[in-house]
Amino acid sequence: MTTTRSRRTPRPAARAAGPAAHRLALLESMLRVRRFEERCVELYSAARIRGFMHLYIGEEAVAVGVNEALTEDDAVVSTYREHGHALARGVPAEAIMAEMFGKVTGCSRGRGGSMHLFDTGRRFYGGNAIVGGGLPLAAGLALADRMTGRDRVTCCFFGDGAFAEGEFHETANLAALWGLPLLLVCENNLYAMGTALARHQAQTDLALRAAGYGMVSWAVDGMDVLAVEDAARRAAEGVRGGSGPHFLEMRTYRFRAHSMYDSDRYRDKAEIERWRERDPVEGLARRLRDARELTDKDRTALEDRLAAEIDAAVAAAERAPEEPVEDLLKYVTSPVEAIRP
Amino acid sequence: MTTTRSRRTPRPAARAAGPAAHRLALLESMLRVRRFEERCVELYSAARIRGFMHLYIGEEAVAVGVNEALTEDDAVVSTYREHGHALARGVPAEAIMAEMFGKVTGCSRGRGGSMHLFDTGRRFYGGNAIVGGGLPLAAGLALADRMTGRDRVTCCFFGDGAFAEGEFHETANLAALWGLPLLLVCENNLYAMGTALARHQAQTDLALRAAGYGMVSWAVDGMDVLAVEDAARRAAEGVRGGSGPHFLEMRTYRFRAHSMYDSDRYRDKAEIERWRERDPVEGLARRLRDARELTDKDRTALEDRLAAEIDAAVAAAERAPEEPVEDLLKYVTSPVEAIRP
Amino acid sequence: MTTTHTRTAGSGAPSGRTTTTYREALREALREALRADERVFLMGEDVGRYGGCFGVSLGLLEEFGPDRIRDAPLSESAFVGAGIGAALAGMRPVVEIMTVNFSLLALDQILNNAATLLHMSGGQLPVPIVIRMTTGAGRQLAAQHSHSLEGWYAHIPGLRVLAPATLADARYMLAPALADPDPVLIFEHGGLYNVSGEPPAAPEPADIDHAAVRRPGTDVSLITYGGSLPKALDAADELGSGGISAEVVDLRTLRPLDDATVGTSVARTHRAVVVDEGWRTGSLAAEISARLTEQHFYDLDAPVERVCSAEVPMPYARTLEQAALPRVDAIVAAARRAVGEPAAAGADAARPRAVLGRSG
Amino acid sequence: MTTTHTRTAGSGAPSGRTTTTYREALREALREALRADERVFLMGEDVGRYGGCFGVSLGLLEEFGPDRIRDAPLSESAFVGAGIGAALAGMRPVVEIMTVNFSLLALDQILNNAATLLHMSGGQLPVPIVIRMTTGAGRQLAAQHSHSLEGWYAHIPGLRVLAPATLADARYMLAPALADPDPVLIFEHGGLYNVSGEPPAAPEPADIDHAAVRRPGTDVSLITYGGSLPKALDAADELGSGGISAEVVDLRTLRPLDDATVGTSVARTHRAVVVDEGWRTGSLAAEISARLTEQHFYDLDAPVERVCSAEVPMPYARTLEQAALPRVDAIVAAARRAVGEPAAAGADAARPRAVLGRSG
Ligand SMILES: Cc1ncc(C[n+]2csc(CCOP(=O)(O)OP(=O)(O)O)c2C)c(N)n1
Ligand SMILES: Cc1ncc(C[n+]2csc(CCOP(=O)(O)OP(=O)(O)O)c2C)c(N)n1
Ligand SMILES: [Mg+2]
Ligand SMILES: [Mg+2]
Repeated sequence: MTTTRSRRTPRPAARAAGPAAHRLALLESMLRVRRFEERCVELYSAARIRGFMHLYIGEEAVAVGVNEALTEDDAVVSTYREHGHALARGVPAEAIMAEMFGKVTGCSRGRGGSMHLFDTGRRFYGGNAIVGGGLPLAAGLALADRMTGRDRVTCCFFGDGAFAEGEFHETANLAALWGLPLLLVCENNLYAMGTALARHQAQTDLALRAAGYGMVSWAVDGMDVLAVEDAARRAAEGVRGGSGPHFLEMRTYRFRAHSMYDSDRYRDKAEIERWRERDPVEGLARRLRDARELTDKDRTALEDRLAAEIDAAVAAAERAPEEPVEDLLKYVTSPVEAIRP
Repeated sequence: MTTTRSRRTPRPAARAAGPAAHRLALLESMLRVRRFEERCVELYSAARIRGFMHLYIGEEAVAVGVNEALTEDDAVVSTYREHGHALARGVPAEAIMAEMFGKVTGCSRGRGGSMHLFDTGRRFYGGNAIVGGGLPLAAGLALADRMTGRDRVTCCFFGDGAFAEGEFHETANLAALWGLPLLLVCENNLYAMGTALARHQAQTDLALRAAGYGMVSWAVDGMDVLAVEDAARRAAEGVRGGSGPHFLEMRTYRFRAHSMYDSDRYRDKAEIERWRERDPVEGLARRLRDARELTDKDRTALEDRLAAEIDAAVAAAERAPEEPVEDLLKYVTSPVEAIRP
Repeated sequence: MTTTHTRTAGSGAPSGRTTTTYREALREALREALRADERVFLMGEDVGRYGGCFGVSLGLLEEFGPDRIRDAPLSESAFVGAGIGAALAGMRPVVEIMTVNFSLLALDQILNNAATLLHMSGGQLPVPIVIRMTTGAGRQLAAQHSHSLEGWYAHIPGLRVLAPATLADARYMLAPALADPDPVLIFEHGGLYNVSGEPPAAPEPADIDHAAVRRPGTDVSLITYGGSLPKALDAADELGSGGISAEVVDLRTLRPLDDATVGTSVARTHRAVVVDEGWRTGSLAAEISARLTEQHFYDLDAPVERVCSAEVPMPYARTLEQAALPRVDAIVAAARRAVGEPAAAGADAARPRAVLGRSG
Repeated sequence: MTTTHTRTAGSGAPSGRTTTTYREALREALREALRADERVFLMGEDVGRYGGCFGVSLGLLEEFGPDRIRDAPLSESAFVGAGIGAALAGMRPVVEIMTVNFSLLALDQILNNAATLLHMSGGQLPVPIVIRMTTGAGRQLAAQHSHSLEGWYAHIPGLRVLAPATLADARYMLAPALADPDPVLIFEHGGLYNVSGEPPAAPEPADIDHAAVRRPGTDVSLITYGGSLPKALDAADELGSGGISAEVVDLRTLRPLDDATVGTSVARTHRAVVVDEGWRTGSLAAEISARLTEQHFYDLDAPVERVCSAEVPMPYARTLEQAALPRVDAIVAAARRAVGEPAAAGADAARPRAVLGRSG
C-alpha cells in the first residue's frame, strides 16, 4: 500500500471567496445549529421529539470551527450532544430532524434518535451515548488510515467528563504510541452533567494533562470560532504531516441544561450570564456588523433562509413514513446476500 | 467519627536495634523471598505447585523496602506476582506454601493459589490477577480510612503494564481528587509480559506522568532496598500527614521469565545480565560484608535458618489436608447465620 | 398491599389519593439507611448536587453532606471498585451506577472482585456493598441506553440480585440488602420511577429471599419481575375477563431464585409464561424455563412460554421500540396458547415475526 | 474426520502418528488469512514478540512484521475499540483478547459498538471484526482466570459466536468468520490447545451456520460445544459400553443457534443432556433447554438435563476445581437419568451437593 496525499484541501471554496465571505459562512453555519436546536426545544415540548436530547447551544463555535479544518475524506466521531457536529459536517437538517421524529428518512432510519446520528457518506460516525465510547473507535479509524497510508484525519469530539473515563487514557496512550492521525477535540464546557470540572478532575488543566502523553496539545478559546478554526487548522496540519495525534482543549460552555430532563440546579445563574455575554454566534455577528460585513438586512435574510430550511426539515419529517414494524429485525445483522454472495 | 492517630510507628523494633541490625533484617527479608521462590521453581517442576506462577526474583528490594514504611494497621493490595509482598508483609511461608499446594491450611484455604494470597489479619488484601484490578479496591480501602478519620495508609502494588489500563488513570484521578491516603507503588520492571515499556507507553517517564494528577511522585532505584525504604518512608509520611496519594515508580527488573510458561524470547540476554549485576539481595549482602556487618558465618547461618524455615513450610504443606470436596460451595456467600443473626 | 396502585405505571397524572412514588420510596429507604448507620454512604455520578440522574437522591446532599452523598467522576470502574474496597474496610457503601448500560465498564470489578473475593480468600473477605442501577427500556432512549442486563448479573455466583417492582419493595428492600454481608445489586426499572400509590403500610424489611404471588390464579402462572410486573398484571386482568384465571408471580430476587414459590404456582396451574424484558436468547426467562422443565416436567401441561424482548438493539422510534418490548397483548396471547385456547384474532399477529434472518 | 483424535485432550504426550495440534491449526488459519488479504491484521497483547500468550501466533511476527502482528498495550477497551474502528474503515482486524476473563474490560465496546452500530445507524455500519479469546477452566488458574462467559456473548444480538472444538474447526472457521460482514467472536478453550491429531483433510471453509453431529446415536442427545466436546464423546463411549446409544451434537456456533440440527436429534432420541462449562444458572445450557421445551415439548420423554459448572468462583485446588467442572461421570449419570436407568452406584454421589446454602 502506498501513501497517497489527498488532493482535496480543506474547504477551498469558502476561503477562496475571501475572508469576509468565509466569516459569513461561519456565522451561517453556527446560526443554523442555534436555530435548529431552538426549534428542537419546541418540538420536544410538543412531544414530537422524544428520548434524551442534549443541546449544543453555546458551543457552536467548536463544531463549526473544527469542521473548517477537515476535508470530505476526513472522519468525525461524536457524542450524544452532536446536532452541531452533524450539521457542521453537512448532514442535512432534514435528515437529522426526521431522525429525531423517528422516521425512516432519518439519517439512521429512525433507529438512532438524537443521540445516534450517522452519515457514512459524510464519514460522520455518530453519535455515541456511552461517555468516552467513541474514543477507541476513532483511534481505530485513524489506525486504518495509518496502516493503509491514506492521508486522512479522524477527528473525535468528547467532553471534559470523558477525561475521567479510562477509555480516554487508554486511547490517548495508544494514539500517541502508534502515532495515529487523530485529532482529539475535548469540549471542556466545565461540567459533566451536574458535576463541575474541579469536582471531577484532580488536575483541571486538561491540555497540560494530554501533553503528558507526548501529544501536541493546546487550550483554545472555544467561544471564538476564528480562534477555533485557526487552532484546528494548525492541529490538523500537524496530524496530516505525520506528527501523530493532536489534542485541543476547547474552553466552552453550554448555555442550556445538560439535557431536557435537567433542571440545572447546580450552576450559578450569574455564571451562566457571564458566559452568555461571550455568545459565539452573536459575538461573531457583532464583529461582522462592526466591520460592515453584515448588514441588518443580510442578517434578516440569513435568518429567513435558515427558518425556511428548518421549516422544510420539520415539514418533511412530519410527512415522512416510519419504518414498518415488520422491519424491526432488519439491520441486526447484515443481509444474507452480503455474507454468502 | 474522630481522627485517631495510630500509636504504632513503622517497625520500631528493628530500627531501635540499630542501623546494622536493621540492614541485616532487610537482607534476611529479601533472602527469604529469594530462597522461597527458588524452592517454588523446584516444586513447580515437580508439579506440586500448579496453575500460573509469577516470580518476584530480582524485585525483592521493592516489597521489602516498602514494607518497612508500613505499620500493622496499614493495608496492602497486591498483584499476581505477590509472593514477595506477602512474605515481606509477614504472611508465614508455611501459609503461602500450603496455599500453592492447594491445601486447606493455605492462606486462602487452597482456593486462591499463587495468584490469590490473602491474609486479612495482616491487612494483606491479595492477590489480584486482573492487571490493574487492585487499584480501585485500594482506593476504596483508603476512602474508608479517610471517611472515618483513621490514620492508616493503603499501599497498592502494580506493574508498569497496569499503567496502560484505564483503571490506573481512573483511580489516580479519584485518589488525587479526594486526597485519599494511598501509596501507589508502581513496579516498573520494564516489561509487561513480553512487551517492553517503550512499546506499551507513549511516554515512559511514569513518575512524571503520575505527577500530572497532582500527586507527589518520585522515581526510585528499585534495586537498592535502602533507597526504596527511604523513599517509601517519606512518601508514607506524606500520606499520613494528609497530603493525599503519593506515587513511587520503582525502577526494577525481573530476573526470571514472566511466568513459568514463558520462554523469555523477547529480552536480550545481555540486558538480563546487566541487571543481574545489580542484584538487590547480593548487592546488600556485599555492602554488609564490606562494612563487616555480615560475616561468612552469619550468611551461612542465615541461609540455614531460611532453608529450615522453607523446608518446614514445604513439609507442612505436604502433610496438610485438602478442603473436602463437600465444602466446594462454602464461601460463595456468607453463612446464613451472618445474614439473619 | 399496594399492588393495584403500582399499576398506574406510565400514566402521567397520579390520581388524587396517591401519596408517594417509587422514586420517593427509594429515596426514603436511602434516607432511613443513612440515618440509621453512619457507615452507610451513597456514591455515584451526580448523586449529590444534581440530585441523581433520575431524581432518586434529590435533597440527600443537603441532609447528609458531600462526604456521604459523594459525587464521583465519570469513572465507573474506579468508583465501583472503590465501593468494594470501602466495604472491605468496614463501610456500608451504596454505589449508584447511573444505568445498567454503563455498568459494563464496572463489570470486571463486580464479577472479579465483589462476587469473588469471599471465596477466593477462603472466607476472609465478605463484601457488604449495595450497588443500585436503573435498568430497562420503554422511554425511547435507543440502543445504548435501553439494556436489561440483570439476567447477566443473575448468572454470577456470590451476588444477590434484587428487582423491586412495587412501592413496598422499593421502600423496604434496601435495609435487608445492607444487612447482607455479601454484595447485593438492586435493579430499578426506569419505567417505574413515576409509579405512584399509597405509601406502603408495613414498615418492616422486605423478604429478599422469596418471590411473591402478586395475584392468585389457577389456570396459568405469569412469572415476571421488575418493569414487566405491571404488564403481567394488566394481562392477568385481560385474561380474567376472558375467563382465564392467571396467577402473577413476581420473582423479586433474581439471584438466588426462589424455586419453591415459582414451582408451587406452576404445580397448581400446570402452565407457565415467563415475562422478561431481556433479549430472549440467554435470558433469565430461559433459566426459569429450564428449571421448570427440570423440576416440574411432569406437572406441565404445555411448554413453558417466554415473552421477552426482540433480539435487536433497541430502536429509538416509538413504534419499533414498543414492538421490540414485551407487551400485554403478547403476554395474553402466550397465556392463551399455554391453556390451549386459540389467540384472539390479531393479538398475536401484532407481534412482528418477519425478517428473522440470521439473528435468532 | 478427525473427531476421534481430538479426544486426546489433556493427555500430555500426543501419539506418534499425530501431526498437528489445535494451536497449530489456529496459527495456520491466521497465516492463511494474513497471506490472502492484506486488510487482515492481528492485534492484541503479546501477539507479536511474545508469540501469543498461548503460543498461537508464534512466528507470525517474523513473517508479517509488527504492523500486521501488532502488540497492544494492556488496554483492552481501547484496542478492541480500535479494532472496531479499523473494521469500519475497511480493514479486517483479528483482535485477540488474551482470555475471556479480561474481555469484561472491553465488553462495552463489544456490546455497545461492535454489536450495535449496524442497527443503530440504520444499516450503514457493518463491523467486520473478528475477536478471538481463550475461554474455560481446568488448568488450576483459579477464580479470575477460569471463566466461561461465551454464553453471555451469545445473548447479544448482532454478534456471531463460534466455538471451535475440533482441529478442523480450529483450522477452517477463521476464513468464513472474516468473510462475515458482521462481528464474529471465536472462543478457543484453553484445554484444547494441545489436542493433537491428523491435519484436517478438507481445505474448505467450515460451515459456521450449523451444528454438527459428532457421533450418531439413538437413545439420548448429548448437546455440547468447545472444551466439553471431548468429555461428551468420552461419556458417549462409556454409555455405549453400557448399552445406551448417545448422539453427540457439537453446537459449534453459539449464536445464532442452529435449532434444526439440535431439534432433529432430540426428535429422534427424545432425551437431551446439555453439557456446558458455564455456571448453571443463566447458562447457554438453559437457553438450549428452554428452546427444546418450546419446540419439542411433545417429543421429550424426559426433562432436559443440564451438566454445567458448579456455581462457585473457580477454586485453585485441583480436586475442588475438578469437582466444580462438568465431568464425564456426571454426563453419564445425567444421560442415564434421562433414559430412565438408575445411575451406576457412586457415579452421581461423587458430585458434591452439600452446603448449597443460599448460593443456588
Ligand atoms: C459511561 C457513561 N457514564 C455515564 C453516562 C451518563 N452521562 C451522559 S452525559 C454525562 C456527562 C458527560 O459530560 P461531558 O463528557 O463533560 O460532556 P458534556 O455532556 O458536558 O458535553 C453523563 C454522566 C453515560 N452516558 N455514559
Ligand atoms: C486485564 C488483564 N489483561 C491481561 C492480563 C494477562 N497478563 C497478566 S500479567 C501481564 C503483564 C503485566 O505487566 P505489568 O503490569 O508490568 O506487571 P509485571 O508482570 O511486569 O509485574 C499480562 C498481560 C491480565 N492478567 N489482566
Ligand atoms: Mg462537559
Ligand atoms: Mg512489568
